[in-house]
Amino acid sequence: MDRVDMQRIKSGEVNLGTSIMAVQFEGGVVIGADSRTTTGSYIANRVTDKLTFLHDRIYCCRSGSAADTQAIADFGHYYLQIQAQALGAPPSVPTAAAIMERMCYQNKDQLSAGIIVAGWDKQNGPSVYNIPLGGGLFRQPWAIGGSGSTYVYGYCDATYQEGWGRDETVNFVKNTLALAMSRDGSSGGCIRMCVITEDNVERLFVPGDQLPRFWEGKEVLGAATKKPAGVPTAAADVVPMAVEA
Amino acid sequence: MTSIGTGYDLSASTYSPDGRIFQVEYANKAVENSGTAIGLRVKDGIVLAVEKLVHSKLLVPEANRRIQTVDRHVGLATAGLLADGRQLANRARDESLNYRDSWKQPIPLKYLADRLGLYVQVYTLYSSVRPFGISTIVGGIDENGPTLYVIEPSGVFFGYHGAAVGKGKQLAKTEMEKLKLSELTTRQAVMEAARIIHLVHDDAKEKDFELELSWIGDETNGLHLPVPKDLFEEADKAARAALETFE
Amino acid sequence: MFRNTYDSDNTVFSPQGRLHQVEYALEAVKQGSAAVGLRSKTHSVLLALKRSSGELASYQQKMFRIDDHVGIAIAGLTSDARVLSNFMRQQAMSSKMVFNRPAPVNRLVSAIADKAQVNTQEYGRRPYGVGFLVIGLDQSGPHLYEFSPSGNSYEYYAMSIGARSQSAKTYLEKYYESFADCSLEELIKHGLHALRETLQQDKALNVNNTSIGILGPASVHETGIPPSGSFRILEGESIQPFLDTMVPKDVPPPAAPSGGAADEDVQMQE
Amino acid sequence: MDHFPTNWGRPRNDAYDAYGTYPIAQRPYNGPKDTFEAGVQRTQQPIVTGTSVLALKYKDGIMMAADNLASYGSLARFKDIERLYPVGNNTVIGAGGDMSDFQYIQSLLDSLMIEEFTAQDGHSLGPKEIHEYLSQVMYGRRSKINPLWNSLIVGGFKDGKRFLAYVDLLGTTYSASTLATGYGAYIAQPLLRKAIEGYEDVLTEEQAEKIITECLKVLFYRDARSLNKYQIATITDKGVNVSESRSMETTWSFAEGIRGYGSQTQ
Repeated sequence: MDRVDMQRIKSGEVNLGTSIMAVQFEGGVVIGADSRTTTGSYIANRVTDKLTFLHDRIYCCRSGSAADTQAIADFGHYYLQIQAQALGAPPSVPTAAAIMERMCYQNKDQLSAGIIVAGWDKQNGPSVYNIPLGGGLFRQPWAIGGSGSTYVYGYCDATYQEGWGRDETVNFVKNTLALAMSRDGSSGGCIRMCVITEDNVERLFVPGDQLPRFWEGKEVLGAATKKPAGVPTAAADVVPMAVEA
Repeated sequence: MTSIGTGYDLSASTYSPDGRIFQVEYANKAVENSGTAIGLRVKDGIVLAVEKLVHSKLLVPEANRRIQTVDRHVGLATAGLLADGRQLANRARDESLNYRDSWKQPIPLKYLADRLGLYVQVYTLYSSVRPFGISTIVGGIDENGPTLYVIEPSGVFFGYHGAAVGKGKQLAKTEMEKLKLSELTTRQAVMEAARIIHLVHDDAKEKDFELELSWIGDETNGLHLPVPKDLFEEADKAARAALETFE
Repeated sequence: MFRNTYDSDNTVFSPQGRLHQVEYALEAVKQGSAAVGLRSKTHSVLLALKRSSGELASYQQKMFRIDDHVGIAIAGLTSDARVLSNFMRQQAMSSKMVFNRPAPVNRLVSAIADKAQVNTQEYGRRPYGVGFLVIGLDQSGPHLYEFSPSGNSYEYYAMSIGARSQSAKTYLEKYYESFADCSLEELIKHGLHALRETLQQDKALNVNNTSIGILGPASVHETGIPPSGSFRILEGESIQPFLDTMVPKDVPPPAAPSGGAADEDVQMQE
Repeated sequence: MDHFPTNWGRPRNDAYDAYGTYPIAQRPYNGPKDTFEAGVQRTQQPIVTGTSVLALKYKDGIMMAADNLASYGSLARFKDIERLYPVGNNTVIGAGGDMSDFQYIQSLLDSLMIEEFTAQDGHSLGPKEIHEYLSQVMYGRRSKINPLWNSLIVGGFKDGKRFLAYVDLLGTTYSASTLATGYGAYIAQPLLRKAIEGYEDVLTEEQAEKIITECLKVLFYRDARSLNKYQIATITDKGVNVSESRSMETTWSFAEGIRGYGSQTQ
């Protein structure tokens, strides 16, 4: 029998070209994701849920191959159920992240998966772990991932501050994802968020037509800056760039 | 024991007509013939102590340890067949390392005791093996604080504040019940453990013995370590003195 | 046929919690000729009595080199000893390969003890029928261990195993406190004296029936030994100077009758 | 040794991706084309990577340094990772290359040290033993065509002796009184050699620290995957000490008056 050409299958795979994010705050974590799933440039699903349940207070955000990350999340969910049974207590976020990392690392040649694990547990409170492509476990106060994230590192660096409460954190996640989605063709649709605290997991949803809007060219800036036609530009308006003092 | 010679006691895979597994009960005999081991779980730590019977004066003191280390934060003491104790300790080390590899965390004591209980139980099922001839005390500090378990030859395990196995079990338990264990510091518990071991040792019947002590607590940075020499000697001396007033 | 109901195999506890098969295996060790081990602050030595099955046969091998820093003397089933000593050699080599470190001696001994324990708990295998005295030199100085088929191992200042080893033990217990500061020659002399205690009435130690294993710097009677003092086995004429140091016993042993029955040696059935 | 871990163990091809700006996962393959490519199992490539590690011998022991950056292609993705890892009380390993593989090596060594601890027999693994072990692991993995994509420096001090040695993804090992991995092998190593060789037994900790920070500074100026945030480790008879993260002073003011690229003056 002919062998299956894995490379060919992989290249036609459904990918979560994605913007995902998780941020910890005093009482919990906020995780968020866009809702676009693509095969090449075709949007296979415009309302995807990339925020995946691992245990009662532990979720992950998935980016990369949909099939790979779903399989990893399913295994993670399974292991954590066993772990919870064996210990008679809810598993901790670092153990959840460790088991997800182990799968990503040990099968790095077969998988394309970038996962953020976040949640709340008794020992550590809120925490966020980033597992990039190929494995490795990195704890961070905030983490972003997926193809869209590369466009918003600067925004996050400039904006994030320690000591935020729930609402400020939700806003940060919402704005960051909106910015990423607006610049990354592989991200888009709606924003889904979860606020995970000791008490509960609260789902938040921002429809695709109500996303925060930022500078998008003249349409937003309006006609106000438009100069009347035929009037030559006043030389006095133009300030030459200061090159030296 | 009435069923000796009836043939129902020759294999771990055989029940007697009244539903007992005699091989497991005989394994307990091996435990009862051996030097006493105790474990104390106190406010901020764990102390393990062993009455190590010295069968020859040619033995190098302190070289032949009977308390073993399973992981940084876990100690293990057995009473019974020494070689079985080593075997189970090796298994415990494997369990502990496996847990660490999977979860990147130190193994919780309850989980370790559970795994060891399962392992020991398997040896009570088949005629091709015999049960473990040991009772095992595992103690350590995990995220729930100091924890102490005893695993018996049948595979059952219980958590304890104060545990004793081996020859002097009863007397040791009586002594431990007099203590307010949850109020003691680990340092105080070392003194008590030494005293109890000296107390349960039967000078008249037994050969010489060597006291062995280990502890886990804030003073050891959460590591399972032998009790340092100065404290050991202090505890040993106090125990001997207490023994004289006791008698 | 059996001595009692509970001694047919090693997966059976007696009602007293004893393992008869294991105890019988310990008896197999006593069938072998004696070996003695001692240690000082600087040296560890082994001495053993070799048997020969007849005038036309060579003497048995009682000592094995495991590594530069470890040697053993055996009593009991020689073929079991060969299996276990090969295992020790592999462990020692693996320590050198993986860590570039001579294997810690206690771990080598524990490794075979753990191996032997399995044979006391599972059906279908008998316990090993051999005991070892192991000497070693590592970071923590010279050592002497005893390994036995029960899966136990202990560290001693001095020890003896094999036939009539109790007599040697009695000697060692009398003098062991002085061993620590002994010179190598004195240590060997004590060893020979202890070994002599295990002889039958009509026998004496000679260059043919005695082996000496040494770890530590060279003796005045040795040449060509590297300063590291790696393990070597002395046999034949090279042990004469050591035999000469022995103090005759109060009662001189009677001359050995010629053509006496050869010692039987315990061997595995074919 | 190439500065880009991606290219380690591969022939160099400057025609493609000369500046390493592709996301690493899409980095062009620089090796020869293999007609039977589809039938050949491809091995991994480094993804999240660390750059240089520097190490030297000085009077009291060993000093090592590495910055806190883990890059993702040209993206400076993690700015707070530690690439100097203490193993026991006498050894530090420093790693460049793939950080997930480095974390795996850390867990290997953790298990090993726990095994050693549980023996409780007074024997412990020192830098010499750990280096030998790592070289066996690295060589073993490269022989399975599945290397751990790192270059490692093992520094230590035990029984009054300094130890400093290198091992990489191929299992290559060597030892010298100064060592550097990655870009540091080109830029820092000559500086280190000049400053250290012959003075190993007289240099004080202060002098050594000055030399090593100077080298880090040059690397920060010239290595596009470096960060001005780093740690220094010392291993001496007092044990292991890995410093807090710190940053060094850099000089830029001279650039203010520079005009154009040739004859331009304003």
